[in-house]
Amino acid sequence: MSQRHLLALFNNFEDAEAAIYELRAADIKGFDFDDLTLKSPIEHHEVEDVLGQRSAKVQWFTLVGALLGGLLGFFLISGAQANFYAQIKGGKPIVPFPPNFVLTFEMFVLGGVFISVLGFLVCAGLPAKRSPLYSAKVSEDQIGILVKADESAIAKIKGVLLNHEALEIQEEAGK
Amino acid sequence: MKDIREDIAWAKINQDVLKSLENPRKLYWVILFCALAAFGVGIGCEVYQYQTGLGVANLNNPYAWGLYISTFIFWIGMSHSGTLLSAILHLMHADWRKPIYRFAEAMTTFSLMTAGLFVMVHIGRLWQFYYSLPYPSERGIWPNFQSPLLWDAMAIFTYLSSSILFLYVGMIPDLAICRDNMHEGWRKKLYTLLSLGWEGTDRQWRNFRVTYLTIACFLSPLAVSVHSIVASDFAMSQQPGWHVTSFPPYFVAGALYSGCSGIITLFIILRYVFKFEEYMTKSILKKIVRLTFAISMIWTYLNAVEFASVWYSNDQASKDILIQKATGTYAPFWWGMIFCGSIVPLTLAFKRAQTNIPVLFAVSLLLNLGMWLERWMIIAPTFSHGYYPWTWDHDQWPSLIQWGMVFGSFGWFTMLFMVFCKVFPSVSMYEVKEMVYHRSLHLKKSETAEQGAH
Amino acid sequence: MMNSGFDRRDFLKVLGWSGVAIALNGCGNTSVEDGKETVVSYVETNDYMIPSISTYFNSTCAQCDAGCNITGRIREGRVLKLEGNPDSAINRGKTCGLGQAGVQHHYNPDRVREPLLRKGGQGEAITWEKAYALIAEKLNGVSGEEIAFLTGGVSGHLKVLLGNYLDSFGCKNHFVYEAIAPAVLRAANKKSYGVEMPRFNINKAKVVLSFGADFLGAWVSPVHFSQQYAQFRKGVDGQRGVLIQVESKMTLTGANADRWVVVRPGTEGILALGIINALGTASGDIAAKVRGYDRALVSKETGVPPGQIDKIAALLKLRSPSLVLAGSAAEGYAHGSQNAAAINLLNHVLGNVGKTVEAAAVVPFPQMAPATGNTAALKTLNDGLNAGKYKVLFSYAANPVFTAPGAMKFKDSLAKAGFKVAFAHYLDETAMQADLVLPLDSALEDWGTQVPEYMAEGAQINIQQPLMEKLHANTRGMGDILLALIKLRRAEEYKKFDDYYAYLRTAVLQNKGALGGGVADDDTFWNETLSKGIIKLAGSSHALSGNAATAGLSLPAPAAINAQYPLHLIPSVSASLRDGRHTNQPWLQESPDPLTTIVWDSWVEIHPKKAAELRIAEGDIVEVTGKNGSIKAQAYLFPGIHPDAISVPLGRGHEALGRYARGYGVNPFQILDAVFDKETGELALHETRVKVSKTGQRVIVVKDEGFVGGKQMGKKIAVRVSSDKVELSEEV
Amino acid sequence: MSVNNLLENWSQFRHFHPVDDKPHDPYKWAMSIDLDACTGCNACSVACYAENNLPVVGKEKYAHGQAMHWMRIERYWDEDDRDFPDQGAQFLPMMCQQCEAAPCETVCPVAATNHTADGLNSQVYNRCIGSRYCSANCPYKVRYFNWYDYPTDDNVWPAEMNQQLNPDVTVRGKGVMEKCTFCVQRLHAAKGAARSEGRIVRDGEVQTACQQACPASAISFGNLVDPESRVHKQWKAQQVELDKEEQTKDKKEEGGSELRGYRIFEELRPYPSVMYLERVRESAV
Repeated sequence: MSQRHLLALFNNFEDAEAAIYELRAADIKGFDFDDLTLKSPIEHHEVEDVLGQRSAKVQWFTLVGALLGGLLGFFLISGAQANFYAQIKGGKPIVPFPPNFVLTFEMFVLGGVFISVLGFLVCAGLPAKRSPLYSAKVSEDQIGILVKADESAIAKIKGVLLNHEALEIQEEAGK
Repeated sequence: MKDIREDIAWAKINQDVLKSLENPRKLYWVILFCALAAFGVGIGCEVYQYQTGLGVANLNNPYAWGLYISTFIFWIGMSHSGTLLSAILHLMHADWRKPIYRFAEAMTTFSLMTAGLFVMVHIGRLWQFYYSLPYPSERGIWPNFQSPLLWDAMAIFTYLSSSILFLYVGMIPDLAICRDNMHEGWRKKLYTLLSLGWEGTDRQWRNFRVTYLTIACFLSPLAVSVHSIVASDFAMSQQPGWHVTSFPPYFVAGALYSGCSGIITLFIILRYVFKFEEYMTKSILKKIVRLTFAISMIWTYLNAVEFASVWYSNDQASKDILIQKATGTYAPFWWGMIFCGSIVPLTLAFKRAQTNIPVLFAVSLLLNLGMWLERWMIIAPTFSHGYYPWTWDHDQWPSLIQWGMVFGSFGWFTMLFMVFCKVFPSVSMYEVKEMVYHRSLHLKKSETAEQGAH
Repeated sequence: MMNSGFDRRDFLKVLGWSGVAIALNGCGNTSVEDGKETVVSYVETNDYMIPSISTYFNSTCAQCDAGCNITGRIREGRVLKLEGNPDSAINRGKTCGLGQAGVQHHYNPDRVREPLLRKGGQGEAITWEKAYALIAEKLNGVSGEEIAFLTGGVSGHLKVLLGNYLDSFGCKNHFVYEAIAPAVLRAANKKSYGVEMPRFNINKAKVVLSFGADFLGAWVSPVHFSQQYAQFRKGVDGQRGVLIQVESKMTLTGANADRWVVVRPGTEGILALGIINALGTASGDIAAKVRGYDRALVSKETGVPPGQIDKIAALLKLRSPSLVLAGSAAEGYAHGSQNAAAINLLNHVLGNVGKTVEAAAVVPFPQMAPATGNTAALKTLNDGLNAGKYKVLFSYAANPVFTAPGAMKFKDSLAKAGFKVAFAHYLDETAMQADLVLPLDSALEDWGTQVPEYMAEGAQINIQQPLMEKLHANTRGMGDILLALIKLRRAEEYKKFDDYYAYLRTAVLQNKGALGGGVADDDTFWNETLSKGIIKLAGSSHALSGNAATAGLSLPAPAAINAQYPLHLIPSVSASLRDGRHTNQPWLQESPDPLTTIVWDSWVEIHPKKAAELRIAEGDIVEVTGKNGSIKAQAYLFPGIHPDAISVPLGRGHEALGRYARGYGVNPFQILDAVFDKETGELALHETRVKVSKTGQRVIVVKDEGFVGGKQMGKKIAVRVSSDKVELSEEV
Repeated sequence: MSVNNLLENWSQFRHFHPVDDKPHDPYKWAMSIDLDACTGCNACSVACYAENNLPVVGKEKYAHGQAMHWMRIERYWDEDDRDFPDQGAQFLPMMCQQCEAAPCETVCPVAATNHTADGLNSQVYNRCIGSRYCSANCPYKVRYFNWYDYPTDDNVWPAEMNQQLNPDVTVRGKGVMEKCTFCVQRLHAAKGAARSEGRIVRDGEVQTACQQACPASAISFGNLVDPESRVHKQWKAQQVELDKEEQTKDKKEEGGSELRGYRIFEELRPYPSVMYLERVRESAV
């Protein structure tokens, strides 16, 4: 059965929130609640109460990146020093700790930052294809709710959304 | 005092900020041209120096470093306050930073890029610059990881790339706004490309928040480490006047100090030019000014600590340098540094001065002059008056080539900053919205509480 | 040093053969001269020549007259560096800075490359044939009386050949001129010791009392004396030698003295007599002579405190043998000979003659003995020129236009000579005045023999041989030119010599026996001689005459202060620039003066007290005015000078001599008065009186020392210790 | 593989090389300069110009402090306010002290200056990028930077002059740091020759240019770890030890040690390889 997208715009977050609550409660056939996406001009972390904990995994990237960066830094540097001891520094060991720790720290940060950003792109799914329905109003001041549902469920959903003072509803053209 | 209103329309925020991206006025082009010309002077000096040799800078043995390194430290210092505002204050949930951190962060990036140039023009064989990079080669030659200069290179690379990422990541939602509001053209294409398809979905926002916070966590210690490492260039050496334990905090304080005064300068300029009075309010300015004042006192204190520890130590060579600084050839500059760095900021203690824009503008410029002198006064006295009296030399002054490049660096920085202001929103729109939203929520909550009390 | 695996025998063999090879290549018409090759062909190299392996040839340093033996390092046909020849008794493998710079004389870019004939203000390049023909033409019908031959100090076979050439005209006008030669010393020594140049055993002395003899700097044979000095410092019987230097302007030697005694200019002789008096050991004539010189008077006249005189006398009495040296600073006065005689008398009184002053060995070929230069010869020449006596003048190894005292106006006198021929390496001031300039081979390209004036141990004849092929095709050796000229006169006698090399070889081999050749065959002996670079001879030595006569010794009271020109001008001789002939060697220009550390320029040394009086600060351009003109130079405040004297170094201030010399500094010769020593007729270099005035300009003095000068600022850098606190005999 | 090597030889890489527990073997080049013999005549300095292809920079550049004399002779006066320096001057030849724990080595970003196995402080011209950090950190200020491109400067080595250049020593272009090398080209040649005979260099087989020229033989140079060498004997006689910052002499009362060997700035612990012998002045006058 073919699915269609529907975007509703709300004036404020409370309305959108209420609409989402109702959609979840309504348990409409042909509509999976996970297919609901909230679009907002600023971050509303309250939305997690409504949508449920959709976890962010960026931290794991950060951890791995920072550790790898640090380890790589230390071993790369110490290894390079150990294999290049023709260039001795008088009065210093071939593998000296203090300078290596400084560089290890820098590599730790570098790895952490780079991999975190990578993790962000991966987790947030960026760069992304534009979703089928979008309104520039979302980046201004309105809240958008994008749902994907079976053709059959569309009308019901629309009803719910309109109930909560949706300003405008965009529908994907039928196929 | 007037602050950002909680009832400001979000659409107006978009409108106001996007207006700053509109086609520039004539004056913009004139200033940009001047900046370009100044940068051209620097380029010309560098080309001449590259072809003739570093001798044209009027450096000598042993007076081997000059304004290049001083100005390098100056620009590195400039970069610090951007991070302070964007990362450290972010972690502290200081909301007032939101309207101003974007340009501060840009300032960080561009002053790092300027500082990088000075490393290039300083070295004798620019064409072999890549030797200092740790790339694997068939001969197994690596750079010297023990050298503070290499730590410097590494730290600056890390800092610059992290700052760029931080600036960029934090700008993605705003780029999406730009994309949505631009007519077709190169700008639209650019914003479409850079906004990576941002639509403000809940998933995007969620990961965005975590990432932004994480980078901020990394950036704060990184910024501190960068300037301590620059301090290590000196403190790790054996020279009198440099081999000082308090150098790293002293440098960090100096960096924050010059950065904050740089922010005040740019704040005032942007506020005036883009008519951002509604966003860059005087109450924010007041907060920065107070911060600057606090840092200036820390800097003064660390300065005093340095002098005191030298004075009460048994290190005659360092003592000589201190005396030399205060009474010798460089005394006018050294006292100028004390005046600009420790006396001038006292005006900021007065409430009336804290919001008096012309006064602040003048003071911020003087502070930065003082901080530049500070860097020069670290370099010059030690080179002219080191351990070995036979080689003491107080007669060497920077040549016009050196001054030309210092001058050019300001042109380069101005140019980068001006281009940035016209291409990217210099006020973070989504965060101003957040600020407004949080305020209205707060207001509503207190209203409800009031009602409940009734 | 030697990178090859040769042992010594191979090495010598190679040197011997290479000498021949060089001879064959260097003196024939080689492909180099034809312009086909630049230096050495690698298609057919000599078999001793291996790329990247250096070979070493012995020769003789021509930078000054000391006659140090040198070893040239040659690689790929180029001479790279000069080292001392370890077998030399004179320098024992050592060299001075001046000697090191010999390669810059050779490679100097400003050398004359073609014979030049004056045409208007320009020199036109001509061929040698034309040059010779021109000389022949100019000499045609000119009597020997009308020819003057001016040279610097010459010795060895070149002197013989030159003598023969002059004989061919019946010419007696050979003027041997050296601007700063120790001519007064020679005369005084001749009177005091019976020889002009005895041997001074500094190393055997326990005390050296030197009156202005800069034996570590520019005096007689400085490299030799420096080695003796080092031994003297280590001490005889573990007792370290003590050096006392008496002079008005501190020389390098003075700077190394244990006690530097500043003396009023010109009163050195009085001090010497005062010391004899204080010793109280003299008797007879001498005692009578010095009776008047009591401490009070001597102290008053010389400015040396009485206690100092006593201390010196006590030390000389206590430690024997000692050595007293009379140097140019004491001799540069109208009474210079008297000063030197008084100083030499001290050696007699102390019983040093025969112990530390010994007879030197003499080369048994008097015709090769050095013709020593002096300034009296210049005066005679100048007078002759002014009288219009000379139609043709030859000039070799002398630059009187630069070095003659300004009062002589030598340049104008020179113009009165009919035809002037200069044999020159560079276009110096004198060559610029010549009608014909003949380009010479450098000392590293030429053949020759040299007999040093100061013999270190046994007698020796130094061999000078080419260290590489000629750099410029059209230069000739002085010997070859003389040979060519003499052939024009006495073709029959000299036709058997193809070139000067052949002449030299024949002349040496003729005396093989006397030169220690024994029964060796000619080739072997010749090759060995070349490879050694020195012919050491048993030599004979005249006994010293212990003549301590005081007859005729009379010292004038110090000159009264001249109100118009209150200051003595001391033209100082630097170890590297000497009389200015080497100023075009950039290493020497950039080698800081040891005492002031100034480079590339002249300066006026003034005592800080005097400077304060005249309100002069370092770097002020001051005008030094004497009776014969003035010079302007930067002032340098120098504590080691008598406050009534100023000093300007000689050697700089060239108007010619190439890019490295021209335009740097000033030439104090220009303002020297023409005052002569009454006895010898030598120019009294120190007799010029001047006044100093500020011009108002100021420059930053270009010098090596930093702005705190010679202060150590409380740091332990150059440390000194008192002699009773160390035990030298236990050192390595 | 690098990490393997690192882990296997870990303890070796943590040695404080080379001053404490790893003596140089078989060479440690060192010098001793007798200031009592040194006359300050400058012959060593000129010999250095000749041997090491040092450029003559000319008056103007000298005035700017850009001279390239690897060996400079310093002249000090007594600082006692007397009218005349009646104890003469003091001369001190100063060149790279070839420190064992050289401050310059650790700071070079590209490892262009290093400690060699035979105890020299080497300078790799090809590697140098000219950051001049080494010079900044040198307490003796004996490092000289090529402020201009001297090999292409017509007045430095004009056409004929460049034929004098020593082919064993490179000329240095603009932008690199240089300094006294202890005539490393001569050391290499001598070591090579000795190696081919299966022995080490004997004392006296190799001389530095300054030592060779010095008319007063004030400079001695050789292998400090060779007990037969003059330098070794001198250091031993003066009780100066390479890796100490305080010597016997310093511990004794002023003048009570009868020793006169010292090293400059020992208290900074660079452990220089050049020992100076104090100048002696007669106490009787």
